[in-house]
Amino acid sequence: MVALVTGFTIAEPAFLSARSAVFILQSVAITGILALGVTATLVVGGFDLSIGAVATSALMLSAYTMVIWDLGAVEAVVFCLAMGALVGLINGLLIVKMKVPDLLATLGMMFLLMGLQRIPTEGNSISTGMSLPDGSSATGVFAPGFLMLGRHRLDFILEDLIPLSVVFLLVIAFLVWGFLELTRHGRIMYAIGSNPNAAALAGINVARYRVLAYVISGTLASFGGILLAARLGRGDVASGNNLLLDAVAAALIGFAVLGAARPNAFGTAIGALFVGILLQGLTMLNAPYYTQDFIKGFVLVVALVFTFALSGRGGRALH
Amino acid sequence: MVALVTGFTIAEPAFLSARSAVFILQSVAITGILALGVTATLVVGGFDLSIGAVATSALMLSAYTMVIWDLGAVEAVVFCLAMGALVGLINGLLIVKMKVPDLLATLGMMFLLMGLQRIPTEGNSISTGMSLPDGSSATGVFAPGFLMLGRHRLDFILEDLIPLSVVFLLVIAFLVWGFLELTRHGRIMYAIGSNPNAAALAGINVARYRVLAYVISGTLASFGGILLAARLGRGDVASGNNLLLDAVAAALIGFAVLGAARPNAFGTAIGALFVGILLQGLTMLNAPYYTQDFIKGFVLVVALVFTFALSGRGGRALH
Amino acid sequence: MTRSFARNHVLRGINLTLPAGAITVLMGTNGAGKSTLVKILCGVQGADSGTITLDGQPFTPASPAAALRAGVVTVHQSINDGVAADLDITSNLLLDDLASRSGSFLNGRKMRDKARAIAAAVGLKADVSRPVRELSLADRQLVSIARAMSHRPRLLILDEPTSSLSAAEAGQLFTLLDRLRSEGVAILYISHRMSDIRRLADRIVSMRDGQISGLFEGSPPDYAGAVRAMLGHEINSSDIQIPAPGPAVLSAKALQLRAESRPFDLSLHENEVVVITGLVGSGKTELAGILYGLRRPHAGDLCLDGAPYQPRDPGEAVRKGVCLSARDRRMNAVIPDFDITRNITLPFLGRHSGLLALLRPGSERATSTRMIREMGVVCQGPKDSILTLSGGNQQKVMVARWLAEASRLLILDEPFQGVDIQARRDIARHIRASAARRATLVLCAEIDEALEIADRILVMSEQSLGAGHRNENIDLARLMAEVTASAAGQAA
Amino acid sequence: EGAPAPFDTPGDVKIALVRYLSTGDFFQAYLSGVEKQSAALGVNLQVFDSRQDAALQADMVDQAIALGVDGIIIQHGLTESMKEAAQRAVDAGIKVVAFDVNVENTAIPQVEQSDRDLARLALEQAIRDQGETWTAGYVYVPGIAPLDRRDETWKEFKAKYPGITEKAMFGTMDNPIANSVANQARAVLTANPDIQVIFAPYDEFAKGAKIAVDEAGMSGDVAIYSADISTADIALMREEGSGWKATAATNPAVVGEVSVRTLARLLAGEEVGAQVIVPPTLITQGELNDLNISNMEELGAKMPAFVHAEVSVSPWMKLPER
Ligand SMILES: Nc1ncnc2c1ncn2[C@@H]1O[C@H](COP(=O)(O)OP(=O)(O)OP(=O)(O)O)[C@@H](O)[C@H]1O
Ligand SMILES: Nc1ncnc2c1ncn2[C@@H]1O[C@H](COP(=O)(O)OP(=O)(O)OP(=O)(O)O)[C@@H](O)[C@H]1O
Ligand SMILES: [Mg+2]
Ligand SMILES: [Mg+2]
Repeated sequence: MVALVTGFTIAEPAFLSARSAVFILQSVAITGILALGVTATLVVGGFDLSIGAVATSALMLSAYTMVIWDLGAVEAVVFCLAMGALVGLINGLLIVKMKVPDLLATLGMMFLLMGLQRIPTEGNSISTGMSLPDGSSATGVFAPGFLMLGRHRLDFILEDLIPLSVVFLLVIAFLVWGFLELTRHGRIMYAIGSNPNAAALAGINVARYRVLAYVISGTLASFGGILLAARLGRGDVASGNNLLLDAVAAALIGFAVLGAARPNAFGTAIGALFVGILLQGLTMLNAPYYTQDFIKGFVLVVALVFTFALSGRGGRALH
Repeated sequence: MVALVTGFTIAEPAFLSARSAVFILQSVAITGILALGVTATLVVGGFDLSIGAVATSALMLSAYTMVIWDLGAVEAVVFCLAMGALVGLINGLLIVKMKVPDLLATLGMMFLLMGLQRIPTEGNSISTGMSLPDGSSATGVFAPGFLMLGRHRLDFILEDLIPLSVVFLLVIAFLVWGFLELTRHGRIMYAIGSNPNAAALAGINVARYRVLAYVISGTLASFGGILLAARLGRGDVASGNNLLLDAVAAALIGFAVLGAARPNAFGTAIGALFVGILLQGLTMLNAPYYTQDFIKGFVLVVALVFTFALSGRGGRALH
Repeated sequence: MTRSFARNHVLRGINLTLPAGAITVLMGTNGAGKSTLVKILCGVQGADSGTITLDGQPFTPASPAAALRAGVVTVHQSINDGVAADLDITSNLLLDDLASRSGSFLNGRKMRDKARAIAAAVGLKADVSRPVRELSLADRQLVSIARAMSHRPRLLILDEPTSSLSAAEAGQLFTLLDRLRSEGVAILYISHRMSDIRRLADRIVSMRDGQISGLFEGSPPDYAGAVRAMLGHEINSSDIQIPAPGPAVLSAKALQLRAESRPFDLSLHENEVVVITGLVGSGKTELAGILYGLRRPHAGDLCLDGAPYQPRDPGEAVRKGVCLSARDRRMNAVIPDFDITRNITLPFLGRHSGLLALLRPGSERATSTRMIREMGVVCQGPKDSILTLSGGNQQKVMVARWLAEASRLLILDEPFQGVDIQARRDIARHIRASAARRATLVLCAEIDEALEIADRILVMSEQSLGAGHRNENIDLARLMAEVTASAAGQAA
Repeated sequence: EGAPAPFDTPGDVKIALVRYLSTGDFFQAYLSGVEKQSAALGVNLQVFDSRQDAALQADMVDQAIALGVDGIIIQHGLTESMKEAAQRAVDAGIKVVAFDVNVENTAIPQVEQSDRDLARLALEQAIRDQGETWTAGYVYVPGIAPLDRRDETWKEFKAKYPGITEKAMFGTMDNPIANSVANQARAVLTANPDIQVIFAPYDEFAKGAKIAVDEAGMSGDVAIYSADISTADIALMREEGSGWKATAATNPAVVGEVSVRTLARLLAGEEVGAQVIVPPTLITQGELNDLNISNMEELGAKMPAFVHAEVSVSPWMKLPER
């Protein structure tokens, strides 16, 4: 990563500035938060494919709450987080109680949400003034407090330097890291990921912790969706297409960070940052979008080979 | 599934006709073939996220071969299959030799290919008459033999009834099924998926079979790409994400078919068919696309719950 | 108490009392229902009918956590159910503690201190911050035992705890059990090993076909009677007739397993069953690995039927007729998704397939029915899923896998792991009976077991082989001395 | 020679293109137009590609501001997310032009390809060919701004010509779009064999519809009208017996050129007005066949209206070579 930063700085001096660093953080804030959720499910040996859809559902729901029901920022945030937690709960119960394999359950949930989020508006984006089925037009607006979540910047050294979303990313990354590494709940979740049988026999309520992991993942995804909505200022149905893949990439790269060879929050944050730096640097160098994909893939593969082959650690297979 | 067919037939009598059945098969031919490849990797306990990108790369490569290099159908097919096999081989070696976890390796490969396939044409689609960097325009055309692969129809009872792509799907499904269920190699692959350690100690070359699974997956994905190219008649830049998701959905639904609770080719074919019937039926009934996603997800979840919860089989977790 | 799985009535009216301050040994044939009984006592499964009382109070544990809270602590039969391999030893030793404690934050130093104390109590020497993944099987077993011991249990249940421990560690375990007994803990000890039972038992309960078939108290309890009650008949004696060995199949010259170990020679003959015994960690499995192409020796040459033999991988070894039935069946042998037939035919699928590698189900079925009959596997049929078999029967299937086809050299690493006395005799008899046209090498840590099968016994210590003993009027004391002498040497 | 400041030293002028959409021929052609016109003017172009991530697109505007560019072209995006970012750029003294996105800012002229005109031209041709009474299939995915604008025109036409019955509406953005739409269209045609016209106001949709019509063996019975054009589309329209009758299109490369020229005029201090509209051209199957046009170059050569729009041109400007 140091090599990356140096390289880009030489090629484009503007790369290394406080503002540039903040851009990078801001651009990875949303994927980073989603990736931290995925990490929680990876830790208990699961996987959550529905996060992208949860985020876009939260985006639509918050817009619906404010624009069509004409409610405030607090309600919008509460509804979205509740929706995310509920989806996570359903995912968890499907997996734990109904014994549906994790990839299957969350894939189903993904399709379900992708459809569901468009039904209330018949596939239209939500924005102030849109016409409603009853012929009137929507009068609600995005609450300024809500928009601040995604747009407000704090003064820090430079004026207007640090966007709130970056603060959220850092706080959440720190919380998730602390939860997984420092509390007994986190340790128990790692034990479940490593050997669910042994964990159950040691008196751990495995089902409850697995559900918890999906609830965390769903809630964080919906929070990501809230930030997205706050930045867009409208319920745009097409946004958020790449969220899932980028979040998964970040979480998986996180595996490899520091030779941990296991899912971990610190690694995930670094993984998200890594992808962010790469893409920002390439953009500054005027690389067209397709070379960005190529280089992202290439660097990912090379990094992986270095981590896994050269460190000689097989790492556990993903589950 | 019987219920589905009956339901749609009542709502829309045109649903139940030989032609309707055939075009459902045709619409699932490409995802079905991809899904069969995924199944091969699922069987050895792996996963291939790169299939969508392999398919779109094959689409671009075949167009490049015929339109820009002005070569024939045979070369195009050979190049594409070789490319698919090569990508599968690299995936396999990354996973087996470099010990990179499967999801990670194939995710990296996916990004890499998504970029790579666009570099030669700088992100443009390929079609006859397109202008080349040297200023001339491309003179090659899609060979009629190549287009036939995606468009030709065989007479069977009715004239022009069965498209070649459907024949390919059926033949490939049958071959993959036979390979996995009836041959020694398939048996060995299931053993590896169930307990790779034990398989290795039984004298099986686990690495070789795992690589083989990825080669099969890559080759089938590239074949799917060939059919796509033949149907579209041009080298379309498109992301293969939806192909990936649909193929994965089909393969995962296949888990549940007949209560097998393990990856199997027959189930995968049924899974692909199921999704196809659902979507075609809904389209005929004029359901908007977002309800299709919703219903796809809903039916998936309900089917899964029935299979896993009610049959009482936990099924093995995905790995 | 009763319990059934579908139409298989596993427990058919069990009445059992476990007094405080005594070790009750539970003996029973494979599949008698011992592990099932344990699972009910510790809250993993429910009973279909019947009641349990603990200290006079009704006791129906709904979950393992509930059982633990009530003071019922269990070490399960399958070692891999005991540890989370990706976590460090500390977390593993405190796993149930983590589950039950209040408060959220971990205190790393305090945890490590506590873990060290627990580990020291059972003589586990590894650094507690190492991941369990890096530990040997024996040490993993010690981790689960240590965790159970740390609990001040009311009732301690041990399901075949010594199946992967050698004498030294087992001795340490026994001392600990003595102490708990004197503290008034009720102990239920399940084992197939006579030596354990002789050392520990205050009472012996025999179990057969899901029923208690005998209770033997008094000191010492009546072993012969207990075995008879367990089997329902007299045990047939194992008298070894040593045949004349045939030509050498495998010979090793100046084989050196590691740089620091002493080179040795080894020659294995047709029609001969050789047992290598020795402490855990003495290098038996390493030797097997070399013969089977899993690793290279440090130095030395191998010859198979007179030709140089340097297998690169197990595949090549099998092709050349060298087969290995690996120890630790759950990890290294059982294919959990397969039925019995498919588990048996796996290594020799080439024999059961014809044109285009197509399998011939008839041929597979014939082989598996033959092997099930010959090995006496207790099951409903060849299509049973392997996981529904009891441990001992799974083990029979794993051995049957390699006996199903002829081989030049058959290596069996701990083939009797978790197998009851009768089954052990059956397997041994079958191995001996089929040994004429190959060389057979058996690795086992238990001398009792060695005596039941061997023509010749070799002792391994510190990755090197000592002299051989013909299995005729063996001087047991000397043999034991050789085995433990090396332990002294190791300690020095 | 004679160029106003800052174009007397064009090498010092830096402009940025901030894109929302990039995958696909239209966007690629647009980019090439931007690149060619920038090169002709001799200015430095920096391309930011947000790949349909509206939040990122706003960041990229900030990034361009931080890089100290002189002008910014915003290509597509969402009003709500771009409004503030665009305002920040204007506040920083940067000239901004928006293409196909309304950023609600009087200082920012809008370049438009007039989606309503596109749809109107195609539908008028349909009325000319098919009369005022027909049954239609309509391909539409709501929530995508240009399609929504084209949809408005379709609704007007349905109101104006009550003889038009919409039998089915379908559409999807699942990639590859043509393939997914073809699957849907097959189902629709099976259920409604009486459909005479498919209105597919986006060439990927039209391509999918054409595949389905061919596969159903209905090319003689169903006429397709669309918007947008590419070399591959020309080939499809000219196929023997093709049902794809007409399309209305602006040349995306021309739109790109116009965007850059508009920005250049702003930088040179000229007045450009609030809206710069690039007029579309109707292209029919008959014209393509009569003029024997087989790719975009020939289309430009033989239908000059298509290759250059006399919009936003100042005398001092160099135009890209052709
Ligand atoms: N989940 C299950 N489903 C069906 N049958 C089962 C299941 N678990 C155990 N059994 C059956 O219950 C019987 C008793 O098994 P159990 O594991 O209790 O035997 P055991 O006495 O512990 O034998 P061993 O000495 O081999 O460990 C066996 O016949 C076994 O096949
Ligand atoms: N290649 C190696 N290098 C260093 N140490 C090794 C190597 N292979 C094994 N060991 C260690 O050497 C010891 C001997 O292992 P081995 O499994 O061969 O013993 P064993 O006599 O077969 O005992 P057991 O009764 O457990 O089978 C073990 O502690 C093992 O962890
Ligand atoms: Mg047992
Ligand atoms: Mg060993």
